[in-house]
Amino acid sequence: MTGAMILFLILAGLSIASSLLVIFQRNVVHSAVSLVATLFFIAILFVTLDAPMVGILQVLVYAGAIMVLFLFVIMLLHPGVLERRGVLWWGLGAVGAMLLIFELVPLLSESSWRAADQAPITGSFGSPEMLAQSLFTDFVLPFEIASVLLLVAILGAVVLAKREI
Amino acid sequence: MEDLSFLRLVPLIPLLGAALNVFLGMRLGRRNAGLLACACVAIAFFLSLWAFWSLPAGGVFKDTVFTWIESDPFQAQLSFRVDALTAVMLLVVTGVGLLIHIYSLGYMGHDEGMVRYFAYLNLFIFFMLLLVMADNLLLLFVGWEGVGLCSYLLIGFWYHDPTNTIAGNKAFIVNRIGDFGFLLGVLLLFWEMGSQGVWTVDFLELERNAHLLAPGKVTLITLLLFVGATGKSAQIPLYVWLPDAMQGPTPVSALIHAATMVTAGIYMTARLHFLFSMAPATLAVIATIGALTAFFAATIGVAQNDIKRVLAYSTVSQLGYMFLAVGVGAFATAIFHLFTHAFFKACLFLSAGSVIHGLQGEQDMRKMGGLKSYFPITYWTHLTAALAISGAPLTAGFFSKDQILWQAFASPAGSFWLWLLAWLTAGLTAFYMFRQLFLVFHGECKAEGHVRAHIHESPLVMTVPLILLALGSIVAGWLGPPEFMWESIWDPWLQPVFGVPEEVPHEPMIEGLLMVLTLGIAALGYYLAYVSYARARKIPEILSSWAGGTPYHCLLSKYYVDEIYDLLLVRPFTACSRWLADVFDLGVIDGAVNGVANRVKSNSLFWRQLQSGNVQHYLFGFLTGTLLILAYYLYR
Amino acid sequence: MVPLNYYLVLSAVIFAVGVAGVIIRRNIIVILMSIELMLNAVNLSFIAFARSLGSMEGQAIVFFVMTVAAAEAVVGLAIIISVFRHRQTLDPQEMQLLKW
Amino acid sequence: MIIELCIIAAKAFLVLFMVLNLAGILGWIERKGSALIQDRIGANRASVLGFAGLGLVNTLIADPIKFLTKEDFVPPQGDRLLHTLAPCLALFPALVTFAVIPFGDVLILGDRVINLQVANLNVGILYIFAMASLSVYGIVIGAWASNNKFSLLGGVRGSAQMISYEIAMGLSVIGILMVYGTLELQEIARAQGALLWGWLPAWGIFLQPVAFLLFFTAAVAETKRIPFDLPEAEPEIVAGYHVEYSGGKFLMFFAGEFAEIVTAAGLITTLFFGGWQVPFLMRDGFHFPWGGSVHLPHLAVVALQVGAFTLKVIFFCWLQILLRWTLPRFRYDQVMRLGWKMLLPLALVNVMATAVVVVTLQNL
Repeated sequence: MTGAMILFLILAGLSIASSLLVIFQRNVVHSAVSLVATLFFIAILFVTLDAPMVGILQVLVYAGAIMVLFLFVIMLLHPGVLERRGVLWWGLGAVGAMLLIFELVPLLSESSWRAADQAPITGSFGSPEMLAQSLFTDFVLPFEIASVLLLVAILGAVVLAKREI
Repeated sequence: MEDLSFLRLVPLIPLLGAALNVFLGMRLGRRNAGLLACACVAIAFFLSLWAFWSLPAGGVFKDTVFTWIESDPFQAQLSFRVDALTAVMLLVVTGVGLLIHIYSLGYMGHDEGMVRYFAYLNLFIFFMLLLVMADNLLLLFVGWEGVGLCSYLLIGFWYHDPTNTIAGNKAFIVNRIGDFGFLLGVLLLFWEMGSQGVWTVDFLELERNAHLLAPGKVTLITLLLFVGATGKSAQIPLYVWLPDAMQGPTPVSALIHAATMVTAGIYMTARLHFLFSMAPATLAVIATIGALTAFFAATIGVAQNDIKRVLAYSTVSQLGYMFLAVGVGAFATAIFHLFTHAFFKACLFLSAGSVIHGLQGEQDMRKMGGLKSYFPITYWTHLTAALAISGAPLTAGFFSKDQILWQAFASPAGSFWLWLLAWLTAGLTAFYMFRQLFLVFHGECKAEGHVRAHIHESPLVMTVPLILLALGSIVAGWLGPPEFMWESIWDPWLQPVFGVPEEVPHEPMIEGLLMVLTLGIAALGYYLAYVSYARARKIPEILSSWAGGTPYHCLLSKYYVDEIYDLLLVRPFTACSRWLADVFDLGVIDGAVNGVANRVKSNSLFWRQLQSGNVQHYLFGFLTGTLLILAYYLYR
Repeated sequence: MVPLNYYLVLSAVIFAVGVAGVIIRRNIIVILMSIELMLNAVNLSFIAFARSLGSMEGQAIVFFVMTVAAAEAVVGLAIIISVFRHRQTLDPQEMQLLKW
Repeated sequence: MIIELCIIAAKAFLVLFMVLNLAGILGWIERKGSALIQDRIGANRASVLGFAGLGLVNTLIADPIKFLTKEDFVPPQGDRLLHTLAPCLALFPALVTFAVIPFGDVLILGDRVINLQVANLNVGILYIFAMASLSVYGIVIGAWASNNKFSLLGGVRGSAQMISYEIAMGLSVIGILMVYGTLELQEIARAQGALLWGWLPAWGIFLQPVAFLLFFTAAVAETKRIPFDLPEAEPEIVAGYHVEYSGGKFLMFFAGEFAEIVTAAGLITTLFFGGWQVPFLMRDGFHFPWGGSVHLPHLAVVALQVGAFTLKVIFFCWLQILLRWTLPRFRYDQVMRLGWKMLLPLALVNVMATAVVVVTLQNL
């Protein structure tokens, strides 16, 4: 049991627990807060995997912007009624998810890869410079397309949500 | 054989004119559209003249545009060719066509659809040129169908009147019957040639390899081709469309249904003369049908009252003459009559048109009369053309018709009976032409008052073409006189195409005698017409009530041929179609389609329940599929 | 020294939780959140692979996934707002006009 | 190893101590300052031995006691868990942000080199933005958990305002990043020790004046203080998101706000005013551009640097308080318009212009 392993297990437990909270809490705001926690834990997992830049972006973009938007919408709509819950679908969803886990886990663990940090890396792995290098050379076209996608999303959101344009 | 790349311009310029008129005509205005069409035909005419003048005796010009169909080993070129025969046809089509275009400027000047009219007319010239300049049978067929289309469009030009569109339909459908035979002939020829290892439709190649065909096959092929010719050139039994085609504008009748298109059948047989010469049985059939048609149509023409219908039956009759000439193997003579006929028949139609124009659309001859003083120029041109068609000495018809009669009598394929029919027809021709002349221009004017007030001679733009055509009706014949008068330049000109004709023994005595006999019967016809219609007006009434009026009504009703066709062909066919439409189509075909559709629908009604509109159901389906795929990977 | 498998299994578990959320919940906002959970699970395996292979490409792809997730969330929430405005509900089972 | 951890713990303690105390002091300064501006005495009861100037000490102790002994009230229809969580979420980001702000150059003790910064992250400035973006949760969750329409309105206003100004703030910093070519704040601070044309310190304010204005505006907006205090705007929505808070929880919101002021001041100092740099002070003493030089011992240099940093931070704290009592409050639509239609386009233009200049200079 190394320190890294302990850290991983703690983070894994926390993120699974908080993700379960996301789906099992009847209150939407509680779900959202749990999701923020999950995202935060996953961001820390990113940092432990030598991806500090992506981890920071995870907090900045996901937790800091997207989830705030969710909360904003929840507060804006302020749905008073708690959701109804169907037993049938609850059971189907649970069984389906369990089956998915039981099928995915053997598939993922019988593979030949073993250690997550086996590849030799330089100290700057995962730094902003490295990520930028990758984004602005190999992925420059997807990068530009992503910017267009965001623009379209902004326009679409304005058109959809505004009462009168 | 020489390459001459401007040849393609001859048909293409009228096509361009048609396209311009279709797309821009409304903006150009009616007058400019007409002038544009005339200019296009004029250019085509001068190009044809140039080709004609530069064509050496026996020479052939050729212009290959591109390879149209390529299917190894078969190749069809889109190419034009001009030889002596085509040159003559070119001049007829573009020359007469030009005059009629100019005439139309006046005749159609007040018509709403003038732009459309000139577009059609130019399109017709294009297809006709395609037909006569085609280098192979397929291209000829394209032109053949194209002129049929234009004929249909122009017969039904005033489409507001249902009778016109019905007449157009009739022309088109009757032509389809002929075209079907023609197409079968072409395909059979192609197939038979191909089975001999020669995959071609090119005229030159066909001529070179015609000897490979078995005689029986040739007879069949030529008979089928002749079926096409009877359709297009209005011979028994398919002549019925031509009189109805008179519903179109008169210049159209002159151009398409007298001077050019209807002669396509003659042209085709002349173009394929090498095949027809190989099939004496077919030639006998052609000669018989030609002579019968000539006589038969002339008898109908005697009793008609519509000024244009008389001319229409006259056309059928004259076409019969041409086929008679073809049938006795005298192709050059047939083309000669075609040539002269183009002038005087166009002239007759146009002067009739001039009268109709002046009388504001009146076509019934019984309501005319005494128009000589109102229409001085029209009268004289009509008289000239009538003399020419009747075979008055030294006019065009005199020479060409005489030659046909002589060939029918003297050529090896000819016989006395053929000559007799043709001779009687000559008399009838003179009779009905002068009957028309006297009814229209002599006697008292029987037009209604308000019409009479507006009678006027046609403008220059119409009379000048009339005068030119009248001149042609006289001069055109001087090219090919009988041997004993002066030397013909017609036969030597066409000799390279048709080859040296079989030697018909020249017997000036008999020839002269026949000529005198012909002139005699023509004079008799003239005299009878004069007596009946210019002096004693009783005779027609006596004749028409003779034998209880049966013969007269029989003639007036065109021997009831339309009614017979209707009873024998149209009604059974319609009944059959009706049964197919009402019982077979609705019950079997629609039943099958509807049955399949109903089965699909009832199935869909069940399965579409799956599409509940609930996103979560879909997602669950998605999840199930994913699980199954994963399970496959896990447990395979 | 955490084996790559551990990260992948963790990713699979979080993904399955997201799937369960999408099917179980009757609130369309939570369903959207569950989708974000799934995206994050996938991101986690991308990052783990990137570390394991020593290649930056996995991280670059995560960057794009985040972009797409942001766009998706924005448009999705806008749609939710306009649906709620018309139908006063967030229950996806009541939004089923688009059916046979 | 133990020593390393101790040093880090010591640095963290020092920073937290400074920040929290400064926050407390600022509470008193604000009262006295507002009184000065409004021509009244203000906070005159907490004097020590009749000397009002020492009320500062008094307030530092008395205020927390007062807050903590008050009733902790949770609205009956509210969400108890989230109601408690919210103030923590408000305070936490403000405190951890200071971790990456350098308050001095390296301190050399024997052969041990101590970087005067709690944590040196290579994503430094992004870390600050990430934490700042989390601070919005305190407002939003607190507002929602209170189950009060005024607090809900405040929460909605606050979340929209903070997200909007975060964008302008982030974009205005891009210029600085391009000029100095790094995300690490310590590197940025060091780079500002250079001299332009031999005499002008290469501070951010000189290189990026527009960015400074934008950043300062956005930072004030992020702290939700007048003229941007729409989330709490007393005349309209009573006290906005913390209308239902009292006692210790309110103290946390209160302290969080002042901690944010300190953090903002620290950031402004670091990015635009040289951080711990004293003009012309090198590691071995002063080197003046006009030729003279004064040699100083290492400890003196470090002391000067830390002192300069503290002074600058206090100055910007004071400036923010001055602003709060000088300017009137915006209307909400004006806030949004300023953020989206003024700051954001200006920041974009600034980024473009900076990029052009940087590329041009590189190619010279």
